[in-house]
Amino acid sequence: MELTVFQIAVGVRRAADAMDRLEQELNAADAKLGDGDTGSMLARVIAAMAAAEPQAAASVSDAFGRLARAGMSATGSSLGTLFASALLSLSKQTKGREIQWSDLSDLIAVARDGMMARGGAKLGDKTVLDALDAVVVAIAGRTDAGSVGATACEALDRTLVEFRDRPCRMGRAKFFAGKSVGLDDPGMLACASLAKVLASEGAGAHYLTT
Amino acid sequence: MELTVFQIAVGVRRAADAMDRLEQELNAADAKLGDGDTGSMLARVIAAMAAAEPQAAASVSDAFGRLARAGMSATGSSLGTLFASALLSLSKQTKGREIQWSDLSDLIAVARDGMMARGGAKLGDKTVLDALDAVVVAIAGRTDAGSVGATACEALDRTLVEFRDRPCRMGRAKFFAGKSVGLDDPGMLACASLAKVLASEGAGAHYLTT
Amino acid sequence: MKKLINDPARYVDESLDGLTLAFPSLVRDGAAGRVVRRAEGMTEGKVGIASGGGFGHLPLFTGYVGRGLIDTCAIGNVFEGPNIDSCIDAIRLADGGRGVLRLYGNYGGDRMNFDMAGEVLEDEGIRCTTVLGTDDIASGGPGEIGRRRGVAGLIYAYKTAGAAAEAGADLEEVTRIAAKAVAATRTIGVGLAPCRLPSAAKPSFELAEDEIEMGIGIHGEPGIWRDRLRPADAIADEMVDRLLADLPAQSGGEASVLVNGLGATPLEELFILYRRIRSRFDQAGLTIAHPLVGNYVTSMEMQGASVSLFHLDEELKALLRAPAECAFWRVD
Amino acid sequence: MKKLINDPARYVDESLDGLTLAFPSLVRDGAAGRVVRRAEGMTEGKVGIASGGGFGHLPLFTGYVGRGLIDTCAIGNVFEGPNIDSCIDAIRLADGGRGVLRLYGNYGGDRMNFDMAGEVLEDEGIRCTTVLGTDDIASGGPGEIGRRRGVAGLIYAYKTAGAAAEAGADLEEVTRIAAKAVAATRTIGVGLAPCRLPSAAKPSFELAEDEIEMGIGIHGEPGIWRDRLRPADAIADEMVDRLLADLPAQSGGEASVLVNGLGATPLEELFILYRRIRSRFDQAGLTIAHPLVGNYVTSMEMQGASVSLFHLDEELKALLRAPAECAFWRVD
Ligand SMILES: Nc1ncnc2c1ncn2[C@@H]1O[C@H](COP(=O)(O)OP(=O)(O)O)[C@@H](O)[C@H]1O
Ligand SMILES: Nc1ncnc2c1ncn2[C@@H]1O[C@H](COP(=O)(O)OP(=O)(O)O)[C@@H](O)[C@H]1O
Ligand SMILES: [Mg+2]
Ligand SMILES: [Mg+2]
Ligand SMILES: [Mg+2]
Ligand SMILES: [Mg+2]
Repeated sequence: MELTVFQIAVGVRRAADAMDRLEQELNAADAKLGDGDTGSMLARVIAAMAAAEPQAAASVSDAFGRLARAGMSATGSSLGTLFASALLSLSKQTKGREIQWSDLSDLIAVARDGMMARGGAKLGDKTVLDALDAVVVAIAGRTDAGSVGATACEALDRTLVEFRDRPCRMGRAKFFAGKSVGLDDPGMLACASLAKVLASEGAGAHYLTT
Repeated sequence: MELTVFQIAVGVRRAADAMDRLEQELNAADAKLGDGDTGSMLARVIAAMAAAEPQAAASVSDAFGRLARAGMSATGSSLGTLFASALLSLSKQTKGREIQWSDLSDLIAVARDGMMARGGAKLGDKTVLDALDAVVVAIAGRTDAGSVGATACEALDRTLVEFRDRPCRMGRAKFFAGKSVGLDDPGMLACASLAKVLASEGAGAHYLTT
Repeated sequence: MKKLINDPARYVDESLDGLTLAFPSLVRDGAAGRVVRRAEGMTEGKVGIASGGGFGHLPLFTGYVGRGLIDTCAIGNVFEGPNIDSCIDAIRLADGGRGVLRLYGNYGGDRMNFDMAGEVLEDEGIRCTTVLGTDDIASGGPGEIGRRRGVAGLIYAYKTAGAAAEAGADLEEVTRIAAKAVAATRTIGVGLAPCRLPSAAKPSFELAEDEIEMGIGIHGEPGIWRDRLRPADAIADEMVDRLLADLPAQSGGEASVLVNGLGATPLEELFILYRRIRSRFDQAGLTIAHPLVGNYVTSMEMQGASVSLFHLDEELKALLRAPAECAFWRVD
Repeated sequence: MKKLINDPARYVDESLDGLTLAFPSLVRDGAAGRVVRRAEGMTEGKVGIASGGGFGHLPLFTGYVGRGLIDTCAIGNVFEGPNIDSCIDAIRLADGGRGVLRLYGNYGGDRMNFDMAGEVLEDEGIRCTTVLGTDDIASGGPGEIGRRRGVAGLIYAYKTAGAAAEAGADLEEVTRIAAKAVAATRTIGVGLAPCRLPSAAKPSFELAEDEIEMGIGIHGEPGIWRDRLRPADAIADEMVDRLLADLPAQSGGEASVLVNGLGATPLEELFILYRRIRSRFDQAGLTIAHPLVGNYVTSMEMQGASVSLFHLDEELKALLRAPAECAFWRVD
């Protein structure tokens, strides 16, 4: 099953709408460990991505490229920058070719490695990387949007639980890693929450026409 | 009946002790109209007066002089300065002579006029002056401490009520005189509260020996 | 409301100790240590400027002791005028043989003590004049300017009278300049949250979580209205309107503006205000020279801001531009 | 928690507009207007210093753009690093042909964006070096200094590296000085009350009415302990003890100290702290040169203070003393 520009655009619009609800929740999660801005940052970044009109992109690569550039303009925060650089990696990897949902695991794996190189975190540090890594593993071999979405969500929820009682070893929370035990990492939480939004059932077309 | 150094000293000590209780109440009254410091200022001023050892004064004039100087050192606030200048007036008026309780009305009248000249307020402006003026009238002709105290207290309570619904025309409250309607002037309130303390029954000597 | 303090009774003295340790150009003097003067002492042959007032407004008053500004400062307790002895000391220490201008805000306690000090010093032959800061337009109508409170705009009188004194003007001239500067200054404040006196159990006033007070005084004295918080631009607009409705006769189309933080309001917000204020004055055809934005006159941790307009003519402008240097302000 | 703002989305840009209107020595530049540079432009032949970071710390970062200090500043949103385009612009605008030092605080987002900007600019032939502020001793043990956060002490690196650049030093030398200054700086903060991000519904952290947090970061990052408020002297003592327990190898018995307000703490309290800190350092045999007391690096309306020690040798002392001038600080 092909991954389309339309699907990407619907996903971005859905995520943008969902940030209304998620913004303060993610801020609150970050406030306990960091500086309390994860939610407001993502709300702004995803709004900028939606405004970049991914639906008008000529290709999947172009769509990812638009999102990456919009994200990079909208923030210099840790998570936002890493997200944007991951999208840039997806854009580069998909240049000049059609993409199947079954390719997604490998594509995200490469993006994940780029984020590690850029940000200096390792797997196990309790960051957004562990969330992405779980997704890479879970969706390997899945060929359609529905099962990719479902397995990714399931993997993310499991990963949140798995890491909850471990200490954060990167980002602002690293300094008092002990305090992060028992708390969700805001970057991982953002991944899980947004994955649920993207995977949610229902027609998407109206998002782009209204 | 003579007004003695001992009586003055007991009165000061009693007032100083009472400020524990009155401080925040007078601050709160001033906070509604002014800058909220009447109580803390008086607590400090009266403590300084007690520390000036009025009981060791050679004469009533000397006792008033000690209190005036202590007050003047302890503050530059409106009310404190006026109080101290009144005490200085009492000291000057009583120089070289014995004082009867029956002299007090005339003495305070002169002090009151000095305060008017110094501060520029008039009778009726709803300030400490109106409180003192009521005392002057009420204690005229009273010859002993007991009846001076009782009539002063009664006059002060009556004056508070009488002025409550009138506007403050002097001091910090003057700018928004309307807001002072319904509220007691902190200077008048301080007078009334302290007069009650001074007039209260009971042995006073232990104040000076403990 | 938390404070980084030890004992309320030692608040003023400990703070003055820290101030003078941090700025060696300032020293404590006077019998009770409640005068701050220039470390190098008074310049012989210069007219002196003595100021003072209650504590809790740093950098006012003591922070403006310096070259081209004021010479001495008498310091009271928090929000209480300086006592008479400190006033006497401040005037004496500001005496360089050519008389002393007493330049301070219009508050009852301060006036009584500076007046009494002057009476005491007449016998010593120190000539004194007085100019009172009366810039707060919220504290009296245009017809009763002499009754108004003195607030942040006082620093303009410091600056211009200080420049005149530094340039060798005599007491009459320095006094004239100070009076002219006060007459050319208008201020309005807005409060968002109160401060607390170190000795008080409660804040100096109360405002609901979404309430502000227009026209508040720098000691928390009541203002013009209390109402819901509104956007910064709407607040700026009202302050500008009030200032423009109260132009002094001598307004010549050019002014310095001071957007002053009351203590706890961050610079970020003062600049947001300034941006709007500036554009409103531009629209009104008022040229802004020498804008000042920052915490110049505070009320401890009070949250809010004031806006002052100092209407300039060529004389005041030259004096405002003259070199000056103190711990918290410098022009050169 | 009330704020004098309009729209959280316009907070940074409106504030920068006001800042540059109030200080004509500063201008906005860069594609998104998120660079502040010196109005007169970059000096040809001088090594450039580009800094930057999240907004909400005024006068840091933009306020230190000026002669003998930094040249450009990339500005992010509140508590977010500057984006890559602003970093690119800031570096380009700081290029006077002899290379650019990137000098900023050690935060993940800032690093990634300044790094990526450098990679982009390599092709343009602009040589870049990097020095990161890592002065917050609460954010890592003495063995992992490179992991520490950069806080108020960054201004010492600005001052000394800026003086070296102004004096004509080459990129290696300016970089060496900046790294030496960072290695000689130690800071510890204490928080009394939080700030609130303009876009956030709640304050950045919560403290009970009688609670303080030792070691808090300038974005409200968690510190070392939370406990009951104690007297200023006890707080000062603990901060001094922690700073003295973390002396850099090169400490030579002389230091500058910065007692910095985090935003809502009044100067009165900073001086009370300074008084005690100064006497503790005196007792410890540490000579204090050039003390700084005031709001140098803030967190909007956060209440609290930080204490920085900048350990001096003759070289750093001379650079600290060199003339410098910006909107909020000046030495001459
Ligand atoms: N170096 C890093 N590598 C990977 N993830 C990181 C890194 N730094 C931060 N993160 C992720 O970003 C999240 C914080 O995001 P955000 O609040 O936007 O950043 P900031 O710390 O700049 O305010 C963390 O919860 C973590 O998941
Ligand atoms: N000029 C004046 N004449 C007479 N009484 C005055 C005058 N000014 C103030 N007062 C009295 O002083 C009281 C306020 O005292 P206080 O709070 O100590 O002074 P401050 O206004 O200096 O803080 C007022 O309630 C009023 O009774
Ligand atoms: Mg964050
Ligand atoms: Mg009062
Ligand atoms: Mg007072
Ligand atoms: Mg952030």
